[in-house]
Amino acid sequence: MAIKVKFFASLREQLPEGINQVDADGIETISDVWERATSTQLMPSHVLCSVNLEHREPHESVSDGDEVAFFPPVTGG
Amino acid sequence: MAIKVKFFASLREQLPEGINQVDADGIETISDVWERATSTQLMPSHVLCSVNLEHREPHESVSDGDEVAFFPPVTGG
Amino acid sequence: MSVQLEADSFDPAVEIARFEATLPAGSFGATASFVGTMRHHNEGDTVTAMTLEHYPEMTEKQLQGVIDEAKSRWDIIDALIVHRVGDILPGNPIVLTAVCSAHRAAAFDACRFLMEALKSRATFWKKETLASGETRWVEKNTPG
Amino acid sequence: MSVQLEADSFDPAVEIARFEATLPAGSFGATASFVGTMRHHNEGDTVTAMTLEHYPEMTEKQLQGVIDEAKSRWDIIDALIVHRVGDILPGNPIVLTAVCSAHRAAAFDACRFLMEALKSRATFWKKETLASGETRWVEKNTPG
Repeated sequence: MAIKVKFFASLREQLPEGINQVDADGIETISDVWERATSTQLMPSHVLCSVNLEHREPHESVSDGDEVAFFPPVTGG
Repeated sequence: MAIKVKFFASLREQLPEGINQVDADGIETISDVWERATSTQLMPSHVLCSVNLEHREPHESVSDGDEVAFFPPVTGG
Repeated sequence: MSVQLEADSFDPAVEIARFEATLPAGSFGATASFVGTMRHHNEGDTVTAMTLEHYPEMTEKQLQGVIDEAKSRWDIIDALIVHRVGDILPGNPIVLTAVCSAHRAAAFDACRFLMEALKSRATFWKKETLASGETRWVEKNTPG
Repeated sequence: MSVQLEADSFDPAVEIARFEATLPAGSFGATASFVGTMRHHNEGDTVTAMTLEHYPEMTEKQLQGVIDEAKSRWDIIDALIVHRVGDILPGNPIVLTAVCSAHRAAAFDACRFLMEALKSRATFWKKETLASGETRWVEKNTPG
């Protein structure tokens, strides 16, 4: 019963290492994942997120087994 | 006292060979050059023209020593 | 249609030639392409190196989606996206987008769409090393 | 800035590389390019060969003017136009336009402008040879 969590770029550097999953128990939205994974820091508004490789909004729901990722605005190309 | 005349592409093929200049005497416009060079055929409306390498309209004037060219719509690129 | 993520430097000319070679000669009349190259200056500072981080599975999926969308919106024959990841130096190509079509309007439109969509959706992040040795994450892409 | 009229087949990749090599490495971030290639079909007919006639002095002057206009309208570093003349075969490149700039919008805009301006102003004419052996002058370019 776990949700996989990934942080990228500046977020990965700013946040404590090693949090790559959270317990799915009591988790409903992407914001909940953020709060559990970062020990209750509020999710900053510029942070983007995805569920299972698709862009999603923080209020959208997640399920056990999902992969949730958090990252700053993309800067490729 | 002459105006140099050039024809390109389909015009060059359709018109008698060898007319590469006309007498400037009595010539005022590009249309006059066309009529003299082609022995009074009226200049078809799709024909484009230039004077000294610049696009021009048939009613525009020409002078002794000018190079006048006639050609169909361009199809490069 | 193809998406390539390259860990090593690539030559856009070679990639375009390889891409075109997959199509029958004489079948396309137009090839539009764009190459983004690392500059030695950004935001007024000298930049000596750059690292491109990405989210591999998502990047590939997003870019494939971008190509699919281009193919559904324009009458194109094929499209290519090549993007560097890892450590790169000024003058190195970062990204290549290329589109082949029968006529030029579709190639131009789709090639530009690929770049704009890639810039806004694909999960890449640039970290610059400045002349001082300091590093910084690029925070925002320039608008297209 | 450069205009090249080529009597023999040219390789767009070689021309772009040569063009970029004239600019300091790392000085440009964007290269947009377009290649027009002879197709083996046009207007529903099989085309086996093509001859490109032009008005040499005027072509060169017009293309130079087109490049000057692009440089005055967009913030670009440099631009290149290469165009074939003479006899060509399906699959051969006919035209290359390329633009280098700091950022992508100017490169895309200027590259497309070069092609559209060239198509409407530059004094080239195409004569096609069909599979039947018959020849015909192309009467009109496709709109861009």
